[in-house]
Amino acid sequence: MALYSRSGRPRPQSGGFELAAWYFMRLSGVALFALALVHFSLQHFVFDPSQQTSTWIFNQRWNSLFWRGFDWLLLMMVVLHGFLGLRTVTMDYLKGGRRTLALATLYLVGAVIFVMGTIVVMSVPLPLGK
Amino acid sequence: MLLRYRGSEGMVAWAFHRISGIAIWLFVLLHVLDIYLAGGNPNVYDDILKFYASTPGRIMEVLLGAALLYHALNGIRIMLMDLWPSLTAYHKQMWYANWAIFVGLGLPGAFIIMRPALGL
Amino acid sequence: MDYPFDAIVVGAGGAGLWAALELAREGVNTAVLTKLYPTRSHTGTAQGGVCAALGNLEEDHWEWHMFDTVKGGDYLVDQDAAEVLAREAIETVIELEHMGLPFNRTPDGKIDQRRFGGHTSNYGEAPVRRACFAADRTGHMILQTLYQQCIKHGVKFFDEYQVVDLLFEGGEPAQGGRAAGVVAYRVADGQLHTFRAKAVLLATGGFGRMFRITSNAHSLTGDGVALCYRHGIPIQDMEFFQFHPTGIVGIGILLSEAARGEGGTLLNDKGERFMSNYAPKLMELAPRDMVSRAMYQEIRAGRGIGGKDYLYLDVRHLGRKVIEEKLPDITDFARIYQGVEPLKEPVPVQPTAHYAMGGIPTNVFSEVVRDDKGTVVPGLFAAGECACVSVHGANRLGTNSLVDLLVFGRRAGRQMARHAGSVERPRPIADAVEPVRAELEAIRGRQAGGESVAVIRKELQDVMMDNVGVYRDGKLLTGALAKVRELKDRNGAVSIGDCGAVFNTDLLEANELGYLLDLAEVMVASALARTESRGAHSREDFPERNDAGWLKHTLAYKGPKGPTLKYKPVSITRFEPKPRTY
Amino acid sequence: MNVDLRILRYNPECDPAPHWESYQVAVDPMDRVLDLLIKVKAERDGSLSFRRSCGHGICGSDAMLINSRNRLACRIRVDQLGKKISVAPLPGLPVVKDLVVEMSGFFGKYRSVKPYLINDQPEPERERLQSAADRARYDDTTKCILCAACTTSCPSFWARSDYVGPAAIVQAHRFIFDSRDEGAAERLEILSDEDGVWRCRTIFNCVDACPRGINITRAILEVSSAIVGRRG
Ligand SMILES: Cc1cc2nc3c(=O)[nH]c(=O)nc-3n(C[C@H](O)[C@H](O)[C@H](O)COP(=O)(O)OP(=O)(O)OC[C@H]3O[C@@H](n4cnc5c(N)ncnc54)[C@H](O)[C@@H]3O)c2cc1C
Ligand code: HEM
Ligand code: SF4
Ligand code: F3S
Ligand code: FES
Repeated sequence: MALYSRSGRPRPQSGGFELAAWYFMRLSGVALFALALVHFSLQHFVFDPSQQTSTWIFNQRWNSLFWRGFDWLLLMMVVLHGFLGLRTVTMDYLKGGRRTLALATLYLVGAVIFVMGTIVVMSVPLPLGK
Repeated sequence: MLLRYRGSEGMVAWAFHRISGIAIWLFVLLHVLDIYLAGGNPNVYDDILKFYASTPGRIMEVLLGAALLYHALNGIRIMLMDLWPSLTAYHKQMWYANWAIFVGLGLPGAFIIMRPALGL
Repeated sequence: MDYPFDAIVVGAGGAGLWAALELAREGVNTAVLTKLYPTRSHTGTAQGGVCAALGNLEEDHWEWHMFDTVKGGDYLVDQDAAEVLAREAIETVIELEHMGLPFNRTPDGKIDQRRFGGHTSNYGEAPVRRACFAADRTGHMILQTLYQQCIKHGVKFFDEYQVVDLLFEGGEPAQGGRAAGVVAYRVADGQLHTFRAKAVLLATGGFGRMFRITSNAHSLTGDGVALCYRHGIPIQDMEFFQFHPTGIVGIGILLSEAARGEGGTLLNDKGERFMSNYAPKLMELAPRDMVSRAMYQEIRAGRGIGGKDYLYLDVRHLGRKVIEEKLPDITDFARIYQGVEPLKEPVPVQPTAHYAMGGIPTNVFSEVVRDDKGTVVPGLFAAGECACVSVHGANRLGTNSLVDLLVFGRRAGRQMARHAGSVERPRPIADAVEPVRAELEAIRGRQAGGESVAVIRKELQDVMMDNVGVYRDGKLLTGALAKVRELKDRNGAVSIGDCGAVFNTDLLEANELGYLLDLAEVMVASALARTESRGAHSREDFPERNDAGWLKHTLAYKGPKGPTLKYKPVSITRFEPKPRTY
Repeated sequence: MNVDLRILRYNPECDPAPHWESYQVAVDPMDRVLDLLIKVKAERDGSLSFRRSCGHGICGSDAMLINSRNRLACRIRVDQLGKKISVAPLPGLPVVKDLVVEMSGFFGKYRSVKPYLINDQPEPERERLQSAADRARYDDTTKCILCAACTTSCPSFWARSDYVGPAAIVQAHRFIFDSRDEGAAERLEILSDEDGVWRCRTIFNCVDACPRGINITRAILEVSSAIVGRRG
């Protein structure tokens, strides 16, 4: 396909990525609406921050596969949704080299966060039955 | 430019959405770090927790909740318009409806979070 | 710079764009020069519709359309041209639909049609639905559609290039010279460029800006017409200028005849439909010259609203649905510019200077002719409001201007393509830009504090409005002629406040004022000479039409001391002149 | 009545940067901002440059930033603005001089969406038929006068001047939803690229700015829905 459209405006190759991103922002938004709001309510209205020590987290809060799965799903959605969102923001306000740099940092941070979060959720032993 | 142009509801809605999105993202960074510590170094985590439970910490959580709630509601508003473009005619009404829900849910929520700090 | 092309179109209104489109289709290397972005052309403001005897809603024939055109023009119309107009109206409107123009539709999906002033069935029997329309933005849609097609066909545009001189090869036109191109001033940076071509079309629109109250755009200053005049080409029928009955009081913004076409009525201070006294059969849908005169009579008789100089246009009875679906823009105008809510109140209106029937004389192939014998200026073409074929005679019917653009714009393009294929491209002319450069530099270089463009323009507009309006007489016209000449003298000392090169609109306005003054002088002189009343030219000292003495076109040549007037006969093929009643 | 009219002046031939000038102008409340500009040019400073033509909101020449919003100068009255009026060129486009901005980029984007009917079928003898309902489908977007008020009011466009912008999408919409047109696929393809419809963040400044009252955001979302519907 021509790099330039009929007249004037340069045509970046799309490859459908923008469509996918737009779509995914919406889907993950719906998912987050449930996940993030439930998570926040649980942490603040059902329990109180003062009781959420690390012991409590491992023994009570994450003492079930369901809640671990739930929080991991949340993490994944947040990282993807937030990452795509920040990508838009970055592309809006930065140009050229600074954009590339910022995006690279963003991807890196996104990956690190995802890995760190996953390690926590997965690696802490389930104190099942204790 | 943003400050020179007098946008109406739609522009404010968008600015808040963007700001809240970035704010939540920043908190998520923090939150993942602290949870990671809960696995790796529980003692440090428990110290951080003290901050969360303190009054400034609780104010931060209220703000976080507000950002999340606003972003969630406005996200729904946007998606409704995406699905039914004719709803754009009512975008301002939908935004005000968001604020009604925001206040309706947010005030009691903020109260619950702040209750320990207020000594109630 | 010197740009070689095969064809040049000056003006990107309806007429220019269609010509350019034909040229592009024929593969002729064409440039369109326009002092505005094409979509800003005044064609876009036309509201009501474009007539073609499609007969989609009731019986209609092009012969009826031709008859109405001839009668509407008070028999000064050249009937061979009117026949071309009425016949080709049909195919051009259909072609526009094929190009994508979003006409309103009838229930069975055809182009919808509405009534319009002076358009009748069976040679004057009753109003007929002939005007094809797209809500009340027909001109907007025509302009957009033609521009779109030009883009599709890759037409080359030079936007914001103001043409300031015409070039000829082999002498001036009167010596048999042929058109060789134009000189254009690039508004963005003040550079002068020459454009050479085998065929040049002038489609620069009207010049209503010489009047105080007008429906015309600020840019309508008659550039093309005045340039022809300055090069010795006569200007035809300038005494005929149409006043549209329903302009917004004080500022002249038009409320289209479509309002009356849909059933709106005109009321005087007593609430009477006074048109019943002037045109009992067609009432408000009589031709514009008659309605405007009727309004003046009512106002003079003290029946203007509150004794003042305006009357009411009433559309309240049409109901919200018709008003909002078929007349949305003009209701909007009344709201914004007058603060009146047409759904609830009648709208105050007064006649507004609207349309130039006269202009550059052409034949039915849109070729410019330079004398009473029809001698063609080779390579020079004109179409649209600046041209005079003449299909409008002494008074144009509503919608017929758009038809004129389509039919004769298309013909111009086709004829230009033929012409361009048969001759060599003119050679570069040495120092072609010098005369006009000197002219512009003279204005630019004058000491500040001379005469002001705005003041002279204002005085011109006042005298033209007050003395050369709907009604004229010898005394008013003589006074006007003296005043216009005085203004021309003073214009020689005009100075401007901007001496820069970039987007110097001050300089361009001074340049345009010169055109307006030339044309005003021609208009007044032509009107003073014509001692009869015909169509839009109403002499109170000569209230009757005089076919024996005046069934002829005026040709005004530039002379050393103002215009020299000559005359040429009217072409009459089918319809002998008859008294004009409606 | 008198108003305080501030104009952001800039003459590239002598000013290093744009600067505000203040003019006290005697006006009638029904005067439009264009009348004030013409008055200032006639009586105060002939070098003031601005575009204008029709004088009644149809040609799209005189869109500018008036009291911090994009408006047509010939369509906004003094009594709608108050005693303090500020006028500046359209935001986000290069300024040529005073209130005149460079429009070629804007028109380039317009041209990029194939703003013309595409239909290669043989033409019928008479008009193509179209039902009133099919005609109504795209009525709103046929009103556009390409004044650029919308595109230059859009924060997404300020941020990324490559964004094709609401005006071009409106023009594409006018054809995509015309039952006689067959070029929808090509246009949707063009508009689904990186600088296409996805850059719209439903901010609605464009709708507020549009002098023709077009529901632009609706048109944009209808186009993005069409893309989603076609691919997804
Ligand atoms: C308010 C209004 C409503 C109308 N409604 C109707 C209607 O309903 N039906 C109807 O039939 N008629 C109507 N008319 C009349 C009709 O619209 C005009 O007569 C017609 O549009 C003129 O078209 P044109 O192509 O000749 O010129 P325009 O559309 O006026 O275009 C002139 C072009 O010439 C260019 N130009 C001028 N001077 C120069 C120069 N020196 N150098 C370069 N370019 C130049 C301009 O930039 C412009 O592109 C209406 C007129 C008005 C004012
Ligand atoms: C709670 C439910 C949520 C919903 C319903 C939601 C919905 C949306 C939607 C629909 C968009 C796209 C907006 C547009 O295209 O204009 C969006 C953007 C965004 N979201 Fe969310 N979101 C949610 C939670 C989150 C969370 C938890 C974060 C933080 C990690 C976040 C960060 C962002 C960011 C940064 C953007 C980009 C903003 C912009 O481009 O202006 N969102 N959100
Ligand atoms: S959509 Fe409205 S604001 Fe945008 S260019 Fe068209 S008319 Fe102007
Ligand atoms: S202002 Fe811009 S973001 Fe979309 S709704 Fe309008 S184009
Ligand atoms: S001058 Fe034409 S839109 Fe304002």
